[in-house]
Amino acid sequence: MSFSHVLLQLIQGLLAVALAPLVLGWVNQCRAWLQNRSAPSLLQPYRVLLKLLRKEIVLAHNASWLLRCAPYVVFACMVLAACIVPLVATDLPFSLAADVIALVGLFALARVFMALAAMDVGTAFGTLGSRREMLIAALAEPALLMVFFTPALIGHSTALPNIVETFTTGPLQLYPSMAFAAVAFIMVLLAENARIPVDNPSTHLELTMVHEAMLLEYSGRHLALMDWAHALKLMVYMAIGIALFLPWGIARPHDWLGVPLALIAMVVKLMAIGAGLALLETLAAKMRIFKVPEFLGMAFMLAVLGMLIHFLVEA
Amino acid sequence: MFWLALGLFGLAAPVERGRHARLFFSLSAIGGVVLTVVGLAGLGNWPQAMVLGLGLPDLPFHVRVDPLSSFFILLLGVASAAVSVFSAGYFERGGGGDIRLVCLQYHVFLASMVMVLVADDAYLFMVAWESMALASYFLVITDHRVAEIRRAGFIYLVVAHLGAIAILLAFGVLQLGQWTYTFDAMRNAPLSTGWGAVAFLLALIGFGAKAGFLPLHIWLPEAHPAAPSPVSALMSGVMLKTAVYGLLRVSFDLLQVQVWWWGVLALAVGLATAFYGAVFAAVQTDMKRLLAYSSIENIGVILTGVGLALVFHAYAMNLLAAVALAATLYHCLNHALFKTLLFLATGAVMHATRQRSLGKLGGLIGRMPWVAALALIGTLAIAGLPPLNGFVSEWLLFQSFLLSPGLPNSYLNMFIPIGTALLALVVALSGYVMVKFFGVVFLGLPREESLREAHDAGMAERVAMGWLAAWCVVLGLVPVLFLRALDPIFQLMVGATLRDSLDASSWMFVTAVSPEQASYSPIVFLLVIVAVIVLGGLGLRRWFSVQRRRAPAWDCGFGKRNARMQDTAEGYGQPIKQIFQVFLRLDRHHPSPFDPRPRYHSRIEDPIWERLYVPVARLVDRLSALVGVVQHGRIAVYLVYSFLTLLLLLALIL
Amino acid sequence: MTELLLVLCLPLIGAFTLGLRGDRPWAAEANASFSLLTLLAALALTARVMSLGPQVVLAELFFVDAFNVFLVALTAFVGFTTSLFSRVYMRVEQDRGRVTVRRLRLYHAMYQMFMFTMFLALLTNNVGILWVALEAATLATVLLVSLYRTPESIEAAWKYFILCGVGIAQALFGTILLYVAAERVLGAGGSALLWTHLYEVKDQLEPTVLGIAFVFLLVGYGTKVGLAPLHNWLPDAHAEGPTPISAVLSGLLLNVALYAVVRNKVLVDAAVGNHLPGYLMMGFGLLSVLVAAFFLYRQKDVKRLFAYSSIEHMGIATFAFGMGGPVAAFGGLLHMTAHSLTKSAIFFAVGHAVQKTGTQVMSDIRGLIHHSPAVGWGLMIGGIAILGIPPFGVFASEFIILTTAMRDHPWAAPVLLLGLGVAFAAIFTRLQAMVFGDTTAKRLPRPPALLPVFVHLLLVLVLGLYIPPYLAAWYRQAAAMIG
Amino acid sequence: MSTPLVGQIINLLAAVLLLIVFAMLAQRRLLRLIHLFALQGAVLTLNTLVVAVTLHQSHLYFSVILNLVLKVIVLPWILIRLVDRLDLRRDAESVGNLPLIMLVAVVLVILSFNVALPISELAGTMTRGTLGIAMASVLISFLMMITRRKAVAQVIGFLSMENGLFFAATSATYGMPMVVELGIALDVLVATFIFGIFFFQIRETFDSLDIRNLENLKDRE
Repeated sequence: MSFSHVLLQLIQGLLAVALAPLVLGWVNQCRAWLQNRSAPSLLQPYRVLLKLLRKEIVLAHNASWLLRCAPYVVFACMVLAACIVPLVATDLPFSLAADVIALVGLFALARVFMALAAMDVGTAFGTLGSRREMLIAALAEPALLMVFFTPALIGHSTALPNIVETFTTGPLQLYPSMAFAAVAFIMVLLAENARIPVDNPSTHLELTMVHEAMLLEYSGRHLALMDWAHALKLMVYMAIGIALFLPWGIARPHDWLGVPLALIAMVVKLMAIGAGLALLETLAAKMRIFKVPEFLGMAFMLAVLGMLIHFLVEA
Repeated sequence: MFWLALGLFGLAAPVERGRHARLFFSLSAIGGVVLTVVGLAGLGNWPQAMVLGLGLPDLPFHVRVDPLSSFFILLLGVASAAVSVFSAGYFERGGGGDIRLVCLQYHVFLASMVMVLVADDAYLFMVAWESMALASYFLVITDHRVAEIRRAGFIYLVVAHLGAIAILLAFGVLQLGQWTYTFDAMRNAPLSTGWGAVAFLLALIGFGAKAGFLPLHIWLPEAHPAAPSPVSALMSGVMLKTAVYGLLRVSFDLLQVQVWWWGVLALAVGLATAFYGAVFAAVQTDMKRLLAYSSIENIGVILTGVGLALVFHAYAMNLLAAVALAATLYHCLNHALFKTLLFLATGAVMHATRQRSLGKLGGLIGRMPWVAALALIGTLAIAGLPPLNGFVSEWLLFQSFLLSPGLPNSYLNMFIPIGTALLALVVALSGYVMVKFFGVVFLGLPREESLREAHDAGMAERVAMGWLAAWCVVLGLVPVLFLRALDPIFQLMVGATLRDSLDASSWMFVTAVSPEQASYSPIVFLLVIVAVIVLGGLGLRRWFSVQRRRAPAWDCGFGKRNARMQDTAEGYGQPIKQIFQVFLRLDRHHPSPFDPRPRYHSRIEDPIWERLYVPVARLVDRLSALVGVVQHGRIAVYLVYSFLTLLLLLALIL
Repeated sequence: MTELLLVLCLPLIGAFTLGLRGDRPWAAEANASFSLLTLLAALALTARVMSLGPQVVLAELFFVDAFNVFLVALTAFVGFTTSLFSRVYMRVEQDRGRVTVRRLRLYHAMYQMFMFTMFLALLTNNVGILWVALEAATLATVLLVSLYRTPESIEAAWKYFILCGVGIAQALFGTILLYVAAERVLGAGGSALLWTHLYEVKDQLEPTVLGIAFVFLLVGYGTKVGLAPLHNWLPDAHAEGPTPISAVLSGLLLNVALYAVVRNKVLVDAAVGNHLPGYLMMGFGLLSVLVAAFFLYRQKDVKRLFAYSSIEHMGIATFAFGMGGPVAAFGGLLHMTAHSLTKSAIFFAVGHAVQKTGTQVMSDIRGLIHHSPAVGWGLMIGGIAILGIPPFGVFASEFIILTTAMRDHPWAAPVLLLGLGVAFAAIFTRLQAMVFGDTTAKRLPRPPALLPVFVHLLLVLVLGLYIPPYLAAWYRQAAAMIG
Repeated sequence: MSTPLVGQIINLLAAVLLLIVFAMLAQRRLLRLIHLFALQGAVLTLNTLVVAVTLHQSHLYFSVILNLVLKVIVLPWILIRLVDRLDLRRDAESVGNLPLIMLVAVVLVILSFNVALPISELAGTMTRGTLGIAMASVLISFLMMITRRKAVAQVIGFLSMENGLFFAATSATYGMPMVVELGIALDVLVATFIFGIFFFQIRETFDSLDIRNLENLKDRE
């Protein structure tokens, strides 16, 4: 593991952390256009973060240390995730530290801390949010795992870099199974990142909110970290999607020239996916919480179908 | 060498008559530590056997320590050390029951578990096995004036005894008549596949009754809440594992050949058990019941691993079998650690609050910071979160699942992945359960006034829980070193070694079979997370210096917020109740809109109890009523019986 | 020789002395001391036999071999401990006015007489005398069953008398047939009924006759063993008689009757060749286990409960002997020993419990361990032992029997599993309720005689963990002889 | 005196015995029953005597005397005394469905003949033909015990069963060895005494000897 690798790793990590709010801003902008509202500027998320960082912190009387630690832990988890997913290049030192399953575990860690923190103060909303979040996650995880199964079968590995390798190297080959997996993945992504139709990120309407309900007790820098982590999570998910389903352009090991190209490719892909996400959110409507199991069950079915098709057609 | 520890238990047992319970418990704690060391040492070196003077004629007690048993001895040692230290404090502050008796039974319990692990012939094994059941039964009914506790104990012992008879019959199949009761003889016994299957099924039933496989689990949620917390900790943490040990011993060691469908059966039962336990744990409102169901779930996960290993081994894919086995054993140890830890935590909470119902607890993180912090580690570990130990075993298990498509059986190739999804669901649900457990007990506002003067646990308790928590962390951070230590077991059981895959990359990285396949490094996780937290924290303090203010929690302007408004355990489980209604037997009664004092109540019951056990009991009732008619009271009728018997036999013989 | 005569004569003398002087206050002690002397004589006898091997004495009238000598020792031992127990027990009954002094005289005399018949049955070399002794045993105990003169006790005694009388009559017929067959080989006269001679020619005896003879013998002696469906006298007699009598009935009489069956089975087996007698015994054994199990499930009276459990265990032993083979026979012998020790201990404990609570109805007996921990634990441990939970002797024998059954006769395993399972649940739920929970027991004027209880249980425990070599040697010889 | 004639005599006596057993089965009056029982004993004795005389079996003489004393004189005497003491002289009972019982008895006779056949073939005695009858009378006495409701009648059935057994012993073999004979006789005697005691106990507890009073101990609610 040479110095250049470490450098690459650092660059990618910082890049991801820096760009995450931008991606969020881009999605919001697209959505505003699609709903022909006048869009906020791309940098709006940064302004919000800055404002929150400057504000004082207000804590409830019975708030415990857990509430205060949670934001840091959650943020750290997301940073780590961003370091692991091959965004621009595959030979990242940290990518050895976790395959997709470990990645899921990492998200789970963040989620559990968030949910616990939400229960800390003991308001009705906090617990409501945490239990809904945990429920959605519980239902999303099997689907996510099935999504990972198909590429893992094709790439004979659960490590993202190797999967990327198998797809990028060698002749271009069409995998119908991957199409199913991709659709399923998008559905899971919507559920996991609190997007419409599962949750509405831009509402504080009590009875519908999930993710926001957990953040009600946060203020100041804690809230900032939480939001930032949330943005990071969305971006990491997108990056996973890219790595699995359209990995072309990610720099191979040891070709330093590929890195800038990879950067450009990444930006393009992220913009495309963001736009697509915004489109989906515009078309779909928020669903009742007890419709979510059906939604995720659908995702699960698609993923299983993908796997079976792989066995029947491609294997 | 392990006689030191065993002797200590054995010696501690009879001398109990004194009232120096504290001394004895700490003695046995030392014994536990010794056992830990012994177990660790025993992992490396090869089997060593010896013969005791006792036993049946021609069948003295054979004793043998091989890597497998020493692994479980290690497990027992770690857990029992903690529990003993804890009990030293717990029972002194009145755990209920006669302390001396409890002390005696407790040590008999420990000693018999050791004997189970080292037994090398069927008779000694059965003796130790049943003494274990008996001792634990007496411990369960320590507080026998309560009717439910007696009922729980009764159910427990009946199930245990039926299981024991099944195991006995399994040994009956394995032995070849003429006193060949030693395990060595059984190993070399030529056994037809059919008989092997019979033996395996009997063993599965017998050990399943003790471990709590579906549908033999019903005693578990009854007995665990009934017992004093340290006892439930031992039962759930260690005793269930002895059943796993027995199953492994029989299916991998004594039975020479495996057939693939055994593994599939075990796999199916395991997944069903795990799922069942997870769902029921999610809807419990009593913290010990919740933990009991979560034990069922974990045992299911372990059995799943055993099943996978069996399938792989049956197809002679020994390396993969080794991976599955590694996951299984690792999860055994993990569960022993964090489940014991959590049960001890509940013990501390019950001592402090005299409450067991989740509906009456809450907000204890302020009152009992130590217990809360240690319990949090246990919670994260059992929820299977990196970088703690629970995640390692789950990761390994998922890896071996992902490797299953290599099997030369296309049905399995397609079905086992779906099983993987079920496992994922279980894992996620266990996360749900644990958030509920910790959140409701320790977070939020205290739901009862009495909780305000709850006191934190004493020194002994803290030490005990700290020891377990430390193991959770260590096993989470350096799994590779530990897996290397386990390697002899794999060589012994499935004739494959994980050495090359473990040595392939540095000690920081776990790999299932090869680094290309997948790798995971908890150390990196921890380091990066800590680094980010520290840097982030410092940076924020450095550039944005803001002051912090305490204020009442935001109540949406409602103004009259109180503790009763926060979600109860019941409410927290409600979505699960809604979604998995088909699996539960719940009678709910909603208040009518005109009810002046509306009350909502719902009760969850185990459908298996209703659908399986009650009918059986009714059947026995009916049969015995039938038989009762025979005892007619009229002497003439009795004479007719013997008359007819005579004639019948005459007819038979002519 | 002398020991043997002592073993036989001491109880007889005891019977007569107590018959004459049994109404004196020292009668109970006299009873105990006679039993003690008998025990010593029996021990001497066993020592002799161990050193010199089997012997035939007194013009071939009596003989001792490995099989009956250990039963003699067992019988003498249980007889002694029971006399110790009955000393206290009957005193309390007397205080309560349930028995008069005259009846006590009868009681003691008949107790010794019963012991005599037991020893006679065990030691005699003559098939006919064996029959006579067993009939006499019935006669000796029947008046004890009706000792309290309550309607129930009289009814129980009557049933006991009639059923066993009829049954034993069948056994006599069987014996006659046996004689018929033997006479042709051994010639007329006494020698044709002597075990020692019969065993020498056992394979020359006429199969068909012996087959028929065995049916009659099995039905006859089986009635006394208490095999279903011939068992109906047993629960009544156990429940209504004085508890010491229940103890000796369960602990000794059943054993001796089974001894008679087994002796004949060996003979017939050799003659008939096919394994028919074995299968008959296995069938009876399994049936008894099942029937007893389901009866256990519906009992309300504590003594009836344990009476049925005796039926169950006799069934197991019969099954074991039916299977045959040295291992199974070993298990059977061990089971006889362990059962008679354990069951008599249980009856001692039950007796005290009943006296403490003043009722035999189990639902009224509660929380024994509060007022009298010793009795409570005695009952609990005894129950655990009899339920076949290690490390007690009953488990050891059941272990051998079950594993062998699983190996040789798998078809029987499910039946045994069902029977044992139901029996376990049935007994244990009552046991728990009686021992634990809140108490209904009262203090008693006299301290209970718990020494016998715990001595027995200790022995059973030892049997489960360590069978001394000489005992094992006995068993093995006996097993080789009958297996 | 030629053997066949003796054989005929013995068979005749055997037939008489069977007849008596049937009569007992049907007999309602208690006193008559006792008389029949005594008669049965007498025939038995006679039969034994014949065998003893013809075959000069010395020990059979002894059992002749034993029979005469015990079964013809003592037992009936005791029974009659009891009946007097319990004043049951006039006592009679209904014996269920008589034709049916008779039918069963006949079936029993056939059965026992067939069971006895193989045995009597190889029994070397000249009296072997009567073994079937002996077994039949045992089984019929059994049947009688089943059908009777009065304690005394039941006991008589029991005793006549003993007679049947004795008859079997003399017919299949020339009597059991002496010791056994003595022992059996002793047992029977004692048994009768104890039965007597029981009559009084039952009488004073239930003030009737009807054993339908003795049906309370049972395992069915």
